[in-house]
Amino acid sequence: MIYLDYAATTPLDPRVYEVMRRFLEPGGIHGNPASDHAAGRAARGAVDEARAHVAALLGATPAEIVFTSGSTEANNLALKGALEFLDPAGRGAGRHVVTSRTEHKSVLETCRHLETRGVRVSYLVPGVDGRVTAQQVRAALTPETALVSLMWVNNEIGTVNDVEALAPALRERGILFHVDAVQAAGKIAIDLARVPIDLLSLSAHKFYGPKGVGALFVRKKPRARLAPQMHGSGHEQGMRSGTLPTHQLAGLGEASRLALAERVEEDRRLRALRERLERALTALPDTFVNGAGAPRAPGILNVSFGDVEGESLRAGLPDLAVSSGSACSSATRESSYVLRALGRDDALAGASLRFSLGRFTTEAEVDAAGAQVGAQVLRLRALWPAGRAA
Amino acid sequence: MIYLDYAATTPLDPRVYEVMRRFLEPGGIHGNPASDHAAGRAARGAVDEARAHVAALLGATPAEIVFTSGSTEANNLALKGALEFLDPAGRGAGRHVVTSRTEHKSVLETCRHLETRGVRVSYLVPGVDGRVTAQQVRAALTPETALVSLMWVNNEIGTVNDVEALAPALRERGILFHVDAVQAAGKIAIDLARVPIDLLSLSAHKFYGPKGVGALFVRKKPRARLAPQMHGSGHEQGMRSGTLPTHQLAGLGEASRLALAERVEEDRRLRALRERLERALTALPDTFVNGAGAPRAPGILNVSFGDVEGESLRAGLPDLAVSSGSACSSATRESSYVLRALGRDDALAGASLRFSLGRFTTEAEVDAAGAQVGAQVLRLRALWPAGRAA
Amino acid sequence: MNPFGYPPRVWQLFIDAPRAGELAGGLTAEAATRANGSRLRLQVKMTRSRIDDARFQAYGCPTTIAVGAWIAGWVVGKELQELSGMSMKIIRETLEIPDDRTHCALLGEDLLKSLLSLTRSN
Amino acid sequence: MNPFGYPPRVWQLFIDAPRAGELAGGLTAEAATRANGSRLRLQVKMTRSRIDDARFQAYGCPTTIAVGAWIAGWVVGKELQELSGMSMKIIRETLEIPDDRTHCALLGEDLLKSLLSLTRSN
Ligand SMILES: Cc1ncc(COP(=O)(O)O)c(C=O)c1O
Ligand SMILES: Cc1ncc(COP(=O)(O)O)c(C=O)c1O
Repeated sequence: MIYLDYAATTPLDPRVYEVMRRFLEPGGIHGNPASDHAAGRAARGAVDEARAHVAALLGATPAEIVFTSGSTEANNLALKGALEFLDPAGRGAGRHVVTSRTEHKSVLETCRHLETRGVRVSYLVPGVDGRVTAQQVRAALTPETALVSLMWVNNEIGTVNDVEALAPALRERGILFHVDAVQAAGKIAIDLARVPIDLLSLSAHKFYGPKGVGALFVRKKPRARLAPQMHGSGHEQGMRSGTLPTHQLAGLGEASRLALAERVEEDRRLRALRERLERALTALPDTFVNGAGAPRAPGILNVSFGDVEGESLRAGLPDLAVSSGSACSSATRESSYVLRALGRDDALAGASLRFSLGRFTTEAEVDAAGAQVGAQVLRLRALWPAGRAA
Repeated sequence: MIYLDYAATTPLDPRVYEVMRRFLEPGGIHGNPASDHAAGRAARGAVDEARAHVAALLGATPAEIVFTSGSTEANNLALKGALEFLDPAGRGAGRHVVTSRTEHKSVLETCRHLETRGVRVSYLVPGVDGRVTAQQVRAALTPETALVSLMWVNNEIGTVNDVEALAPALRERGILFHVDAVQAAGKIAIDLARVPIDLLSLSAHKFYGPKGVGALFVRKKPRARLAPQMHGSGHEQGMRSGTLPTHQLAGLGEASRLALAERVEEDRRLRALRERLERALTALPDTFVNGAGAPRAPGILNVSFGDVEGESLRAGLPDLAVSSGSACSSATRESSYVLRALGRDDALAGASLRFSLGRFTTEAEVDAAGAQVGAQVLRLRALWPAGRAA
Repeated sequence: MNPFGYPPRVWQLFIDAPRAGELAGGLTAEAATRANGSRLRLQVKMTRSRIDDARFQAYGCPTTIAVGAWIAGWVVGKELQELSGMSMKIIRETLEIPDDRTHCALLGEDLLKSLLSLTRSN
Repeated sequence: MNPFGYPPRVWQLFIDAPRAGELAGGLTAEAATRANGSRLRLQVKMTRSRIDDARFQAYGCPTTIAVGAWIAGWVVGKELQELSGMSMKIIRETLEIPDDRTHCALLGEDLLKSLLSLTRSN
């Protein structure tokens, strides 16, 4: 199997595995980081180290990192936590939130929930290049706007929203800015010491760390304030209770350390591989690269294939692990919003594949994938030579 | 170091580690269980298997298991989810919840949060044996009572609340019954096919599984209904979104399988070890076993030592990993509510140790622990021979 | 090699697509599903009322393609009058098509009906 | 062997507790902290105004015990007039006692004051 679905989840880096083992294998460090004895202190040391690595990846300070069970939780905590803090009795009635239609469901569904609590939400429509611009966001602001939530990198087509240009404008107006950086963290340069983003979500399993752990950056200066969404013993400065999973955090920490150390070199390598695959696929007639008109994160390539039916295309590539749209919503088979925004009709959007390349992708894999896709597209088109329109 | 803090967290069972490795090591099953390709399907199969094991441990069906990041989350989801479902606009204003003062903070703090939403909460006081009786709970019910939350086994002293006697009475009245079974799961027999509990929380790291994963049992017949507390792609039947962490779930599954297979034999072994330690410690004058007047789960032994100061006692046992009260609140150094309910004054409560024994505890460890504690208690008493009262 | 869990016969027919193609000078029947744009085309060569040879073309999901391939194979050697014996139900049973793909089997039945009506009008 | 992170001298004095015990026939000074019930007792033997020997007793946290042990050692060989030179501040600095344990060092200062006032009233 050729795995080109790194945007859905990545394999663990073997170096991350080595670090995690220290906390899992027989005789390993197994204490509860909250415990006040030698076993607990050893675990606590590992947690502190992990926190420092995550902070370094983002240009943040360790005290600004709140560990979560992943980005779904981080996004929930950011949005509900911020709105609830502003209005402890309810959930922020009368407030306004700006986001986009192409956010991940963990942002969109949380916004829907906020709407049931009386929050007004504006869902911006991306432009024909698949991006939401700073200008669009600024035009949507009202005096009631409390928070803007925008993803840094789109998970379906890899386009990069210019959150760095937007952040200062929101800071000036005292509006909280949350960024879903799940597809950006470890892949593009992030420096929160420089960019005034207030809240930022990431998830370890998108950059060679373990599944089920992530973090929310919560700025200290000026302090972004959140009401906790998980109540309990008061871990994570009271913002997120629950026993800290040492091995998971150590994995996230090591993944962060590696991503930071190797990002520039890996960026170059992945862009070259993606270009190679893009060349192979666009050699076929009637193929369209989605998001090509905008800056893209290095690993993602989303292509629509004319005159083939989507399900047969995917089924015809049993040896290729790729995604149609985002893995999280593959099950629902909804037509991708962002592809429709790019002007693809339903059939074409349905016949799109998201190839996402990563740390272990080789030239040989990319070439084999290109060949398999080419052969299958041609075979399916031959089954109906008249073309879809006929 | 002698680890006798199994109630705070357990080491991973080496067999659980072997199972988890399949998903972590290089070349392992790393797909996203939500992905629609071979890598995703392999992961999904492992998730299904884990779910079946957890269900078997509880006498439940797989569809009744909702995976969470641990019991703090499970408790939050049970309480907030149930109340919010009853009153989607707010959080259950006008409703009444019954719980006890000796619950874990993840229940107590969630109840405090519900109070800010207009829910009335009754916090029952345990009797002198440390338990809350079914009779007490029944007496606290009102026509507005929507839910009762009671722990099965107390984490500080190990006493077992008779939730099996209470459950049918609540079912009769149509009141939801949530049980925090974190210290019970895998340790005492649980058969939800027989006992009409509606919601039940457990956490893998308390029975030799990994930290950062747990489950909430949500009964199907009659169906307990919850509003999701983590919004997103709709995993876990819409009740809990977020990428499923395959290795964590597989670990929880294997831990459940082992606990079920070995429970009876382990119960016998642990009770014998605890009795041995109890004998050694009560050979010292002025020691009091907390919770001795009630049925106790096998591994927990909580002892108060007269005429010694608590911090010095713990500091004087640097080679012993034990807990003062629950690990989760060790940091806050609050005097234990349950010990005060048992009639211990603040000084005596402060000079209490919770020894919690587990699967890897040996006779030799228990004997060494007993000897170390005895020596330190005698040393500290000799430093102030007049006794605390003098 | 069938990671998506298609019924084995559907999978094999989708992958092999036997009798895919055109038959110059044959009779051409067509059927389509409005909702999702699936199409099947069957071309047959006959000697009197007996079908000697057949080819199919398809646009649609794997099950649609499998149904087209299966029908193209099944009709060969049949007398026209035998075609009406074939139904959505039999196609579903033969290829083990699940409930949510009933429409693909129906498309096959429609295709045979279309062929029959063509031969009648001829 | 100091997993709780006590300052090294505090830890060592807590573990060794040198000069713990009683001194029959000595002068006995006491000090206590109301809030948490910590107590220190110092017994000394003197030749005129010079302290020849000392023992301490303690009930309290490790820092309290360490302060008691340290004082019992420090006073030996001192003239009474030298005792007033010792203060909470010096005790804290010497044993590296952190802010949140200032009260333990204060207890030590109180103990010496108590001893001084005893010798004056004698
Ligand atoms: C952009 C984006 N946000 C959020 C998530 C959710 O993160 P997690 O899998 O950690 O719940 C994902 C992927 O699953 C994503 O691609
Ligand atoms: C009784 C009880 N409930 C809940 C919890 C919290 O579970 P978790 O550590 O999975 O958050 C604990 C222990 O931490 C506990 O002992």
